[in-house]
Amino acid sequence: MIEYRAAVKRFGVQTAVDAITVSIGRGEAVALLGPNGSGKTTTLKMAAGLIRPDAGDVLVGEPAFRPWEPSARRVLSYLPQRVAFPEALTGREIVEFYRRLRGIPAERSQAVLKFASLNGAGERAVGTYSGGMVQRLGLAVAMLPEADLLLLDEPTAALDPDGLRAFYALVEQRQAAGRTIFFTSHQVGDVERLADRFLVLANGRLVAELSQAALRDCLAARGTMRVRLDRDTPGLLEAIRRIAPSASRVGDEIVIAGAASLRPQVLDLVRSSGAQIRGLVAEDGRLEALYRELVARGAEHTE
Amino acid sequence: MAGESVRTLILCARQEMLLAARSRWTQLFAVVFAGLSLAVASSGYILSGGSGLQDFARTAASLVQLVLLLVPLTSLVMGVLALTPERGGAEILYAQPIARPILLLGTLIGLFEALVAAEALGFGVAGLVIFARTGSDGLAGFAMVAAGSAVLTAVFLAIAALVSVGQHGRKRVRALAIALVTWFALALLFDVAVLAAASLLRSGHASRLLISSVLVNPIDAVRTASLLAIEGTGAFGAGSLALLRFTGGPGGAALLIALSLSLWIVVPTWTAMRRLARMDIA
Amino acid sequence: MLAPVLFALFVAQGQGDMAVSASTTLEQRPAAARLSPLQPRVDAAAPGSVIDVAAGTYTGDLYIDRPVRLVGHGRPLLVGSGSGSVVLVRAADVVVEGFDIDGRAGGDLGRDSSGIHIAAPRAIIRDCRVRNSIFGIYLREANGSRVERCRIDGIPGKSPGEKGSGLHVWNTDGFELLHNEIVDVRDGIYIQSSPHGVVRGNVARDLRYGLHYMYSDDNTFEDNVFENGAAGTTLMYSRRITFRHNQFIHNRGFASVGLLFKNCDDIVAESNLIADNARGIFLEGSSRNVFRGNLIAASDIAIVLYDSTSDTRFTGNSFVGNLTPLSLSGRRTDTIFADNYWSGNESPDLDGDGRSDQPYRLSSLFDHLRGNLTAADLVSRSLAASAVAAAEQALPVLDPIPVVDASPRSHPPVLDVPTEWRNAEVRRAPIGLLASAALTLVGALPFAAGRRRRVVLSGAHA
Amino acid sequence: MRRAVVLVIAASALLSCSGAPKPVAVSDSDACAFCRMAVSDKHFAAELVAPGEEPRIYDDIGCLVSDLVQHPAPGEAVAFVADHRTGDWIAAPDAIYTRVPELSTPMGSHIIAHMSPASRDADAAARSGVPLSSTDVFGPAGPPGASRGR
Repeated sequence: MIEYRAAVKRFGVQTAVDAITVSIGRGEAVALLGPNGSGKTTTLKMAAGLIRPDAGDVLVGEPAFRPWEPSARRVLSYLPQRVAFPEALTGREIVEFYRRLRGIPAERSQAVLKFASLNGAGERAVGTYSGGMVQRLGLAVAMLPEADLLLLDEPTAALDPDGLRAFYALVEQRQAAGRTIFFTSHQVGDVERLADRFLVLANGRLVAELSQAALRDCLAARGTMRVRLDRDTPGLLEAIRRIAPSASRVGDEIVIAGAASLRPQVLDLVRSSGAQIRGLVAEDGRLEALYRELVARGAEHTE
Repeated sequence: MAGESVRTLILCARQEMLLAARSRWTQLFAVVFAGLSLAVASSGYILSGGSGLQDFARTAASLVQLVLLLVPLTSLVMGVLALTPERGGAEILYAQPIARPILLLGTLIGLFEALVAAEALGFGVAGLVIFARTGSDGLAGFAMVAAGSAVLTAVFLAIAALVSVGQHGRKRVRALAIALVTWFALALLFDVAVLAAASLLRSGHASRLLISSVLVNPIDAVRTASLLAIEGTGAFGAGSLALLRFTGGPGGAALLIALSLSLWIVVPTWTAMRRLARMDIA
Repeated sequence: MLAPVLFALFVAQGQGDMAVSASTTLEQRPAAARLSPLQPRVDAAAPGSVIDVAAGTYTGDLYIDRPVRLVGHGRPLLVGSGSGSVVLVRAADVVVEGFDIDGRAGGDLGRDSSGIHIAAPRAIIRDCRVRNSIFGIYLREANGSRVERCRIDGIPGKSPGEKGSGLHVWNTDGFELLHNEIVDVRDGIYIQSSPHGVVRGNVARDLRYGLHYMYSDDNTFEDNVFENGAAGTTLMYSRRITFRHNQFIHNRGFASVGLLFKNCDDIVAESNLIADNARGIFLEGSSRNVFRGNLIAASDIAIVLYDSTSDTRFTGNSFVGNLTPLSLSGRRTDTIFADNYWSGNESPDLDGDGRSDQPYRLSSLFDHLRGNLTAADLVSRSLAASAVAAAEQALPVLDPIPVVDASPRSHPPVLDVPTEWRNAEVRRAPIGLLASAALTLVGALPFAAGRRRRVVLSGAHA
Repeated sequence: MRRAVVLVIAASALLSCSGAPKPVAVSDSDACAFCRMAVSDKHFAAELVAPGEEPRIYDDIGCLVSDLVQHPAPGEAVAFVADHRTGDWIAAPDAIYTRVPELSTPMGSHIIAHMSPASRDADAAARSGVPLSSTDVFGPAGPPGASRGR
């Protein structure tokens, strides 16, 4: 559905996107992760036909076309990070304009306004909207066409609770219908549940590509267990370090980072030391941690 | 395919016209233009110190001055404001499966219609005053002034398009600044420079320079055509004769002025469309 | 042998000191076949008798060689033979009155073919109408003649080069042209080498020059209207002409001018109306002229002044609604402007003496430029021209040759100028009103339609 | 902007293209550069053309002569006079001149010009005239401009 072939984009001396090659298949939901300035938006805009690569190629749709050909954009719907609409027009007038522009049947306007919880505000000028409402209007415009490919740039960043609800409903509905979704985020937590696959960008380079299963493994491997004991037992930390070398004592807690599979052995050791467990917290690795790690690694590669 | 493009053009134009009709700036322009037109039309009769000279040509010539002063500036500013959308406004529009040049052209047409409507309002009001007191002799001249005003609107919207293309978001201020400099150059600096150059040249060369400059500069071209239409060949005294001799008569002059103005409309619009089609909406 | 003489002759003539002498040979009695049926009555008339002519059409030329009075009753029409002048006056003290004369566009310019051709003293032509004739009424060495209440219409569709004058006066000492109306000829009234004439109450319009003096000193003209020509009146190579209470109006062509002075000295212009001309007054090579109490209004340029003009005074005139007061060609002027009213002068009169406290500056850098470069007219009404003028107000050093009115009036003086022009009829243009109303409506429509309204969507349901 | 520059260059190119002086047509609205009268009859007209200068037009050959006395012509200037019969322009050094006392010319010089003796012979107005040489008319220096080799 989307194919980047060594796509490169430079702005002046800066390389925003550096030879990305990736393919996203039909029905996939793929998240593009990375810190600010890593090239996420540029990558997405290349797929939306807003930016042309300086080298390499970008193709969308089936059969595949270059998205800067207007007709190729029929397959896609793009929602920028922040939308803006003329303030003198009403929400309905804007939705109607885009509906007619794409030749979509008239009843869709009402449907998307309702979907975006704007049916009460449709007759009001956009100038009177709150920021969240404007963003919801953007969402309504983006969902007007039943596009095969949804390109969403930081979709959750500016949404209010009504918008988030609508957004999740939209994505799930489209996923169920077998549509492809490609979106960016640096607020990883919100979109974990949506993506099948994750691409991580750092300094314009693709530094990792993970399936949801691989991500789960990674996260599991980067879990943490903190055990608070009633007393200090000499030798216990050393014993634990033999199976989990990164273990450390932080105040009255022992913190053990590492794969979840180690945890039963660690607990056995604690018990055999005779200490009482006052508290125990075990969690999988946070996505941010993984992502920071990958970015750091990517940064090393670039140097 | 072509039919679809036309439909899109009409859609964009209608949207932009709706927008412009609701814009405070357009409304302000309409009110100011109508007010000043009315003032010019009414005061044309007390021009000569209470002696009540009824001179259609004078009144219409004052209207021309009003047009030359207000229309280019308004068209440029309105054009730049409309064509440099806020951040996020351009992206969602240009990601639609419509060629960007069509969207631009449609917007320009809509703006043109709205501004011309505002001007028509002014001319209508002025015309009611004028034609209640003078005969229909000046009708053609008056129509010519109104047409010149519309042409000038098109020219400066085209220039606005060229200045604005790609200057969305925070670059809007820059585009506005460029527009103002362009206006200042065409309305004033150009003629001053030409006059200065002409004063240093031999009479024949100076004449040809002045005449060419009057044909090349769109504001001068519209002024020349309008005043010739209103006042006839007496408009610029012997200057008219030099102009007509250079252009090979009234037909040639009309043709050259029309050519110059068409180029001013077509070339910037076309260039803006081409540049917009190729540029990155970063 | 002839050459030096000839050459000197031109040069002298160029200085305006010499009258032109030679003219064409005089037309004599036409051949019998061309003569009018009235000719036998003239031939039979005793000197001093009255010939009464009844209404009707008389075709043929009429040759009057004795002092008679020819009186038309019921406007008899004299149609010329088409090969020369229609009525030829060749005896002194002839009176012709009450006729319509048609020249049938006949004859030619070189032979002075006229409606009435007079080559004898003291003729009186009264209440005649001449049309389709190269010249209307021609006074040739006709001292003491008078033309009054006649109407001349030229030959329609001819170029000015092919037309003659309406009233043509040549080498005539003392003449009166009174209350005539002249339309569509080359020059309305042309006076050459003819002193001591009076031109009063005539109207000349839609022609080249309304009134044209050449080498004619000591003349007077007053209460005339010269309208819609290339020039209202041109005074050339003449001295001591006095004129008052005339109107020079609506002369609006390329190089049109209300009043043109070329090498004329000692002229007095008083209480005239010079309005709505491309250029009001044009002065070149003229000296010791005075303009008093005239109203110069609504011109593109009020005065065009060549530096060959000297010792000329403008006092007590009113300059109103002119786009530019003065255009000076050349490098200097000693023309004096004093006590005039200038509508463009906004300088206040704080001491209440009826004069602005500051002198009024007539010249500007731009006007100086256009004075020496005609094509600069093309940008005379541009923002640039205004800007140059404004810059100069701030920096007077920019004006190379300052010309000022030292004591400008702060209020327009009450002038004894003709006033007919002020009461131009109010006309209505229904088509214009209708078109304007439509324009207003069309212009207002988008704004009315742009007001927010409920959009009813078809098939809009949950 | 770039287009404006191109146009200005094109305009200056127009300015610089001036070869040998060519006569310009006279209109009714031209005023004589000497006597200020309208040039109403092109058959008596004359003009002075110099490279880079506005043409000076005269209603009478006498006016050209008089003006040349007051304002000598620049070196490259060429004078043209009208053929009285046809109204066509002739370079003044190539024309033949006739003084016709009976013919009134606009400023009374009574001088007319023709392209050739044949043209003069065909002109009824010239029959009673006296032939003049160009030095008779223009003085010993002759008219401005070189003969075009007839």
